[in-house]
Amino acid sequence: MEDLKIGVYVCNCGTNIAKVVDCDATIESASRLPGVAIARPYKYMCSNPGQEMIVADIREHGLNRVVVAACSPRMHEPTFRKALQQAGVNPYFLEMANIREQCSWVHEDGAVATEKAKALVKAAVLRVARHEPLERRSVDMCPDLLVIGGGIAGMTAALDLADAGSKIYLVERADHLGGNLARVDLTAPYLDSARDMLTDRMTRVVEHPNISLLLNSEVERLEGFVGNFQATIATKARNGNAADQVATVDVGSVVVCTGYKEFDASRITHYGYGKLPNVITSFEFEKMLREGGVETKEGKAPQYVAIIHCVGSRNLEFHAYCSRVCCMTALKYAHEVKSAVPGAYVSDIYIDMHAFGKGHEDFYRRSSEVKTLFLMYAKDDYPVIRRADAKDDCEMLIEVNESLSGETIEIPADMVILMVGMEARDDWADVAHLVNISGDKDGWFIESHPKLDPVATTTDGIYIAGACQAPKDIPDSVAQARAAAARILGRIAKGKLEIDAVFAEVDEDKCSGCRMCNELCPYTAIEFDAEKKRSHIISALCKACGACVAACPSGAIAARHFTDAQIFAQIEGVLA
Amino acid sequence: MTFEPKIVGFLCNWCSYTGADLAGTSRIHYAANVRIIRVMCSARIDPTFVLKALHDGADGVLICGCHPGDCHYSEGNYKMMRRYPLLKALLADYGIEKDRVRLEWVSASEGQRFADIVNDMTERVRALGPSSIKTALATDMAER
Amino acid sequence: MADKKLQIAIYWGAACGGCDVSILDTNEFILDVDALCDVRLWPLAADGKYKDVEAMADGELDVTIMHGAVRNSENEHMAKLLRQKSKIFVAYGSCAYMGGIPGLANLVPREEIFARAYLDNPSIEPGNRTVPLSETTVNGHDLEIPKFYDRVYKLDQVVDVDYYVPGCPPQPDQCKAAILALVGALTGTAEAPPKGAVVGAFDRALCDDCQRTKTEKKIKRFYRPWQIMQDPDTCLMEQGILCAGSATRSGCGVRCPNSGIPCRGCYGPAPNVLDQGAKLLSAVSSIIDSKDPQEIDQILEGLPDFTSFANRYGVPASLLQRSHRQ
Amino acid sequence: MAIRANPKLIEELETYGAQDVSKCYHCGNCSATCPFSQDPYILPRRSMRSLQMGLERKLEGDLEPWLCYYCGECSQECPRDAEPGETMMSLRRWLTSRYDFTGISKLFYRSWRIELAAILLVAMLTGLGFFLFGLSQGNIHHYDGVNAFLPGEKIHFFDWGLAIVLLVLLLTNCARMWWFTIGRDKSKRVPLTAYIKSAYLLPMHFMTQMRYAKCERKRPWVIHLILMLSYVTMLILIMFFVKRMAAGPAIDWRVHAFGLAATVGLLGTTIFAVRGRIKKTENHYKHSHETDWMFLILLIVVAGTGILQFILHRSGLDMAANITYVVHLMSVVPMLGLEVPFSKWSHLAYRPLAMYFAEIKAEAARAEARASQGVRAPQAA
Amino acid sequence: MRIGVYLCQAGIGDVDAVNLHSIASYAANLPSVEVVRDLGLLPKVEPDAFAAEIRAESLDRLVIAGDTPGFFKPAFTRAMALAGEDPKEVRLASFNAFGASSGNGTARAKSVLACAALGVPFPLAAVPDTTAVRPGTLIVGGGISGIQAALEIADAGKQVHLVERTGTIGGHMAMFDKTFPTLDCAACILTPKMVSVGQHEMIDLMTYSEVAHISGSPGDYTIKVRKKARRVDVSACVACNVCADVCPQRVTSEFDNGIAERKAAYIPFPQAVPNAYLIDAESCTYVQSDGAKCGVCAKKCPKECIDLDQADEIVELEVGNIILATGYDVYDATKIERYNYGTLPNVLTALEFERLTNASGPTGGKIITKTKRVSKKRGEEWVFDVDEGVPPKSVAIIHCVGSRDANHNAYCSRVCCMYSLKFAHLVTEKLPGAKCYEFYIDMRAFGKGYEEFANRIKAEGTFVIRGRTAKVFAQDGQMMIRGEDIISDRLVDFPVDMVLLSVGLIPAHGSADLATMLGLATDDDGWFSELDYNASPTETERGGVFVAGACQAPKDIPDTVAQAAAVAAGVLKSIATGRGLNSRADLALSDIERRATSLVRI
Repeated sequence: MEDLKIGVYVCNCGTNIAKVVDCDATIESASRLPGVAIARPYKYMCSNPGQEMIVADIREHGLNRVVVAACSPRMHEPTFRKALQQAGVNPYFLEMANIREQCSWVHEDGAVATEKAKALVKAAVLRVARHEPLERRSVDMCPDLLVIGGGIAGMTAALDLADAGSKIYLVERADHLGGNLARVDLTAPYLDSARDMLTDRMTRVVEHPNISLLLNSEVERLEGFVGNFQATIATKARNGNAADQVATVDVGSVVVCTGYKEFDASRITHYGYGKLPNVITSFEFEKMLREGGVETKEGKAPQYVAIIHCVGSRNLEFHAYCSRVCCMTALKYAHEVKSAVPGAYVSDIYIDMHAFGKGHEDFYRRSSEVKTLFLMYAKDDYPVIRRADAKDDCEMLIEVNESLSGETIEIPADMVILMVGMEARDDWADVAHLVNISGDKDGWFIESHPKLDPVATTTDGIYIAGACQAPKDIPDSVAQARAAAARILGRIAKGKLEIDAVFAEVDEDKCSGCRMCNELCPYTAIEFDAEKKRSHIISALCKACGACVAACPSGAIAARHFTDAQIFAQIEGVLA
Repeated sequence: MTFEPKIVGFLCNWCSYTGADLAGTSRIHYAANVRIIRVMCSARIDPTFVLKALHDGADGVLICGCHPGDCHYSEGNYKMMRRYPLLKALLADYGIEKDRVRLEWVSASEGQRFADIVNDMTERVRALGPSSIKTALATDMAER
Repeated sequence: MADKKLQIAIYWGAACGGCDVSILDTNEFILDVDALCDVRLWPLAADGKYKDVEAMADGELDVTIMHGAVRNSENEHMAKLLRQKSKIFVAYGSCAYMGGIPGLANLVPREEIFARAYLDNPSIEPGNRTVPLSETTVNGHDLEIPKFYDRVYKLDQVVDVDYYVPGCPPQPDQCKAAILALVGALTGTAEAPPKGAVVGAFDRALCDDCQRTKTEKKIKRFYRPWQIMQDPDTCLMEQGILCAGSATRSGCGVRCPNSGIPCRGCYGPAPNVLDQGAKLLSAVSSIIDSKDPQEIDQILEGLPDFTSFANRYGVPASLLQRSHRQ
Repeated sequence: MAIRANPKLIEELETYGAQDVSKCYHCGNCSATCPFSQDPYILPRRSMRSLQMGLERKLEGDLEPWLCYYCGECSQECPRDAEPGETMMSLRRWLTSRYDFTGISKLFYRSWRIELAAILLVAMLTGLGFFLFGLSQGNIHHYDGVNAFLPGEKIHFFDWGLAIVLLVLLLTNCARMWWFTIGRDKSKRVPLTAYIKSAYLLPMHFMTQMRYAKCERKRPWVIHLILMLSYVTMLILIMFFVKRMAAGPAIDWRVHAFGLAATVGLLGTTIFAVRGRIKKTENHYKHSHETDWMFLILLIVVAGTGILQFILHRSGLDMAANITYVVHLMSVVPMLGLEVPFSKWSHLAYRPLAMYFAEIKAEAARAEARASQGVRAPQAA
Repeated sequence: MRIGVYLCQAGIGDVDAVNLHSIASYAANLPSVEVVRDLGLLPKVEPDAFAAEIRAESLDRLVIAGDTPGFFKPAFTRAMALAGEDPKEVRLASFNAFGASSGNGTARAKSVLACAALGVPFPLAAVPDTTAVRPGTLIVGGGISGIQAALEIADAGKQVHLVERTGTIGGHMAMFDKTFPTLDCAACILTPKMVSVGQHEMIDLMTYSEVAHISGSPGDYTIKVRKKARRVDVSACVACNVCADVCPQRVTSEFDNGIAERKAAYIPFPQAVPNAYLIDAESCTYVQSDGAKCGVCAKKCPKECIDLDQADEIVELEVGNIILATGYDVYDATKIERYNYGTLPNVLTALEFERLTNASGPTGGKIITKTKRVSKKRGEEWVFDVDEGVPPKSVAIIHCVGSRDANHNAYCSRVCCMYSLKFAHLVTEKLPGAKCYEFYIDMRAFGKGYEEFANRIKAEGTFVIRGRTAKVFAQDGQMMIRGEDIISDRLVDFPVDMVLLSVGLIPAHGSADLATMLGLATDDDGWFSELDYNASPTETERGGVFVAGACQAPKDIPDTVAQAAAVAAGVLKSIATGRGLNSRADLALSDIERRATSLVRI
């Protein structure tokens, strides 16, 4: 190894630093540190002349490490790294000492601040001496995409990327596209045709040259990592005799759009679903709407129709969460009942009316205007449905502890529509395992960050869209699907997948395969090689948090740019 | 002359270091006793660092991370949260006063809080007096 | 082979003698050693006097194998003396290497140890308040016994050590391997290990050799080995039994975990690890399966003596070395 | 025990003017805005709720509608334009029809045509009667006041007869109101002392309408008070001083001063109201039921013809005065005979009664609370 | 095939936008159309009667056309079923769903109707031609939505011009303390993103700038951006605060929503990006006196980077796509007199409270009430004084302030319930003894983890009262609140020390101008209209123009981030292929007819 030649630069930042910190004294002390070849002050290191000074010194004096004592590295670390690079020195041979935000601006006493600045500079000098040259790397990014689920979210994600030129494998378990939306007649709140919307998408998907549509198919296995997945897809044979087809395809990213399933209404016994013939679920009512058959099982037009919200949602017994779409759908039914059966009376039994989106409140108001009777019940205080007596002019009576009046009310009903909530699909855990992501307690897939990144997951290259992440209405599903598409497009556009130079590595000669670290990585970047009995970090997935590094009991994992040696040096430095 | 303790601060890059920067940009004055070492996440803070700092003569060690739930890496700070009680127990067994090592959650908007913590910690450590570890170990070696 | 036999000494400091036994446990191999070497000092096997050693020329001994920690002035004196007389000085066994079990005493001050041993012990005759002093006068004679130090030192905190052989005790195979390596180096038949090397152990942690099945780890509760029915094929840690294997050098042959006893770390930390206890702490606490501080505390109640477990063999070798209670 | 909801009631109420009640989403804004809202009478949201759900029996027993003076603050602040004020108004109309056992009131409220026909019929009959009497006994060219068509004592007989019929109708309605609001609820025992203790409230509220004064804006109260006082003044004058009123040609200022003042009061306030209803100047003028118009028009005609015949007579235009007088009576009779027992006018009885009943119920509740110690009487939060 | 066309109006869209008469005669001339009837506004359709008509006319397809005809569809579907025809053959021709509300409304309505009669989904037929697209993208608005979109595009290596009106990016989110429902710190999430934007080589950040003019066509827009005179050289400024120190002019801080002051020379907040100061011309003595007075900041600036005479500058950009991410303003609470905002000192709006409770806000995150201060210069004023202010013992939070109210904004602002719950949490957390009341109408906790959050807040002891507060008033010097507690069936009337108004969201000021510049439709409330509510929530009728975030309708942060990322998909797709769609608004009736006819086989 060549001799250390460290250049130390202390920025005055006008007077921002110099007013409090004695920059000359700091320089003087720095110049006596081991390996320091040059120590200089400058008025504004971040200015062009300041940067040029570093470049010139590197060229002239052969500096191989640089310490800049100035503002927060969050401000100008990239600036100075660029300067090093320009001078032909690895940009990671830079260390900054934050003597402005964490020194001159927060301390009044010049002597004390100067001592601290000296210590910080010493720490930086000792640390930089242990820096290693790092290079950003890149891995190939396969532009092709696997979409799991052919509902509205899946089709949307597929179409966006297919239009941009990627090859898409759209895998759908059923024999048709459309998912749950295919069961819907009209969409709230503008009562547009769901069928037209789907026909539009389906036609595009089927006809798109870049989309390979795999119906009756399931993904059996997914291997590899971001940019380089291999997916094994099994397609069921059309007729019983033929064998299932299994194909393996290479894809760079995966979008999981497996959607939801409806809550099983018979689980709530109060509603008599399955026993009372005219208690039906929202999807059964949709079918009536599609087929023009809004009538009771006896074939009569219902005079009284009741709609019960939050069936399986927002309660302690089943699901605590709100299913987000049922309120608007229920309001839609109020209108639709009135249209299909003029003169019918509609009661809408709800907890809170979630009419939050664009046009929703207006739609709610319109439902009121057509004299829908809204009755409020409290969470977990289920209405009870019973058969009416012979003298009553209705089939059923619903008893509600009505919150807005404080009365216990009996509502006549000939037909009751249960607004069944959304549930994670039964096999969510299998899907999660398949693509190496996780689900929350309700089985909804967990996004990488609810605000920073609601479409990505902690496994890089795997995205989630639509209701499999949490209950969602159509526009939100579409937006999320397109957001996933955008992220993938962005990566494809670059061709290669850039990997940050800073990540953690396992030294296989030290790893004992204890697997302490395996569960710690939120990004599932740590793989365990069962044959070698060693853990291994997929650098493309590593985000460099260092959790595994600290936890490795045998010191086999090193964090690039944050090695133990570097931090120990820093500790020694600041304590000097 | 009053005793000026030397405290090593390990701060996570995303919340606490940013919070400390905010204290700076907001010109909040606080004690100069904490010298900050930046790590990407509080999960990177190996208990060895704390022992090493004490061994090397630190009078106190301050660890700061994002508030629980706020971690840039989802759950890194929980790892620190789990290590801390065990580390405290270990330090107690080694006879280290409990105020010498402290874990705090500081968000990127809590410049004032950071300053308050530093001041408070400085005062507490000052009250404890200098850490004897480094000198004691040196004495151990010199005269038995 | 040179005509001259190798001159060796085996001596002990604060030790239990198990290390001596481990050398004997090499069975017939000891005869080969005898054939090759002159054992100049080995209190366990042969008589020997201080003055014999003192009489030796500096470097007269080819190898001194010293086990046991440095607890008192005699230990130190002899360590220094033997070092002076030896070409190669080997710290043998966990006590010499890291302080070992005697090193645990570093967590309490000397006064407390004395109080416990000579004053508060239930087996002490009532009224007997005799505490040993290093210098005393009996019947007009000045008597001197070795001075009991404030703390325990590992060997290299007192003298320069060339090689280390870890283990409590070192396994006979490893002992053999270490002796062979030394002999090889001294006779020029093999390359000498670099100074400061740990011989007779491997570079990876114990889990590497442990046959128990390991999967991803999450701990909801810690158990003492006797508290649960163990699954003999699953990693002890995963069953909630604190095991130091992942933070301990391999070389022992995984004897403890193989018999259902968790590793206590006698082979010392993995290479490049500064503090074995801290590392074990970091690993074990990281895999606790909770995000709730109270629950974490509750889970940690299952580890009431973590410090002495994690540093069982190495308090003097840990970063803090001893209690700093004022 | 669950109460059966009747989703159809809301449709019935539409004909009484409650067009917008279904829009209410129960934010509670109105109740907290209402100056009269006070536990246990929370106006007007609870009534809105009962109406939406069609809790007929409960609504019948409610005093709330009568405790509302329609200042309109609620409607103005209503975020859904559900017109709570107008709903209360409609409920008053509905209650009026409920209290009325004859069913006439219901007919009137639900069909303005029937009401108009009834008014016209009574007017025509009155006119015809006078005409026939006049033809046989009187002289159209000579104004003789009360004696022009009927002998004075006979017209008084007619007056009093009408008054008794009215009183009987009104009293039976009031009794029904009592039954619905107090009597029917067997669970609550009301001690007789409560009735006596609170009796003073009846005349007090009747005369002062002091409750109305609690509205934030005082003008509606002033207008209403003037109208009411004018009306009562006129009633007293007619009932007791009709001879001196009608005599002439000199002006008996001791009587006429009151008469003129009352006329000015009546005309002024009714014209203000008509103008207001056309221009929708006040909250409570924004919605006008047909019965409101008929009532106002009748009142204006009554007052207008009254003063006109006075002026004509004093000007010596006796024939014109006589004709005007007939027209006057043609409007007075339907007004008193139809409006008072069957329509809007009846509220002059119901409102003070409601306040009286409210106090009785409160008193009863307090008594009950005292009886069962430890249970506290309902109090405002 | 025999088709019946029925015109029905639901009265939602702009009724005058289309000529129904002309549409009816157009429909009559469409192939196979046998019956055309105008049923008028809100028709009462009796399925039985209609079934008879269907039978009589032997119709086998019905087209219901008009504004939001879906309202009537179930009746027609039922009629078809009763008549024994295929109920699926009821086709909707929704004029306003497909942009027939403005300009060429009648022609658009006809094309929608034609598609329905042919049985072809309109979006499938109405696909504009593609056109070449420039690689650059303009993003208007530097809030979280603009930042997210910018990063998505720039990270793909494509040029972005981010234009922000104020001196820093960050938008409203930068003002927040915590974000619901995870209660993570807004700055922790946002500032790294802001820094990334500031340092990104593919992002040309133009703060303190406004879009002055837009011309061109899809894929090739020319933008004139007015870079307002910042008077501080951004690249040179090191944010040393000297200018602000010496500046004599104090004005209220916009960033702190008026609860604190700033100087005329200022930085919006310490973590601003770019991290540079600016001079507010409105309040600068030098600028206002035409250079006659003051100017001290320029003299004192150690970097000499202040040019008080700097003038606005117009910069021209050429871009292919435009993303509107202009966000929102909050409703002016003074318009609601009964809450006495502006007269009672401790009635605060949501944003004021955000700053009050923010750890980096004027009180350092301490929740205190205002203190009266009397000075000669400014008379009596109420200010937050950290030393003298006392924490409130009770805090009432009023939901739906200016929202869900026909007298103000009829729409729901979507975020208030959740942020109100967050406030309640912050109050109970920071002031353990204080009582906290939430007055709500419907608790709209609809998102992932929201309901659980609402449950938690209740468990923490906040009194959650269903009923909107009617008024806030002062009685004998004590602030009082009056409302109805509907669930407990009683009126509540009690003293509180602080009232927080959960003000609703309104379109950002100036967004109407942008809409005009771009010929973009807005809804009745002023939010930008998306191309298709369900299918294309981020595109617009104008090719190459996208909407992201709250400027399309109120949205919370997760939804905004998702939508902002979604916008990037449209942009990146067009840049990747070099071709983008033209405006659907420009499609002619004949084009759509032709394409629809060719698609009939579907």
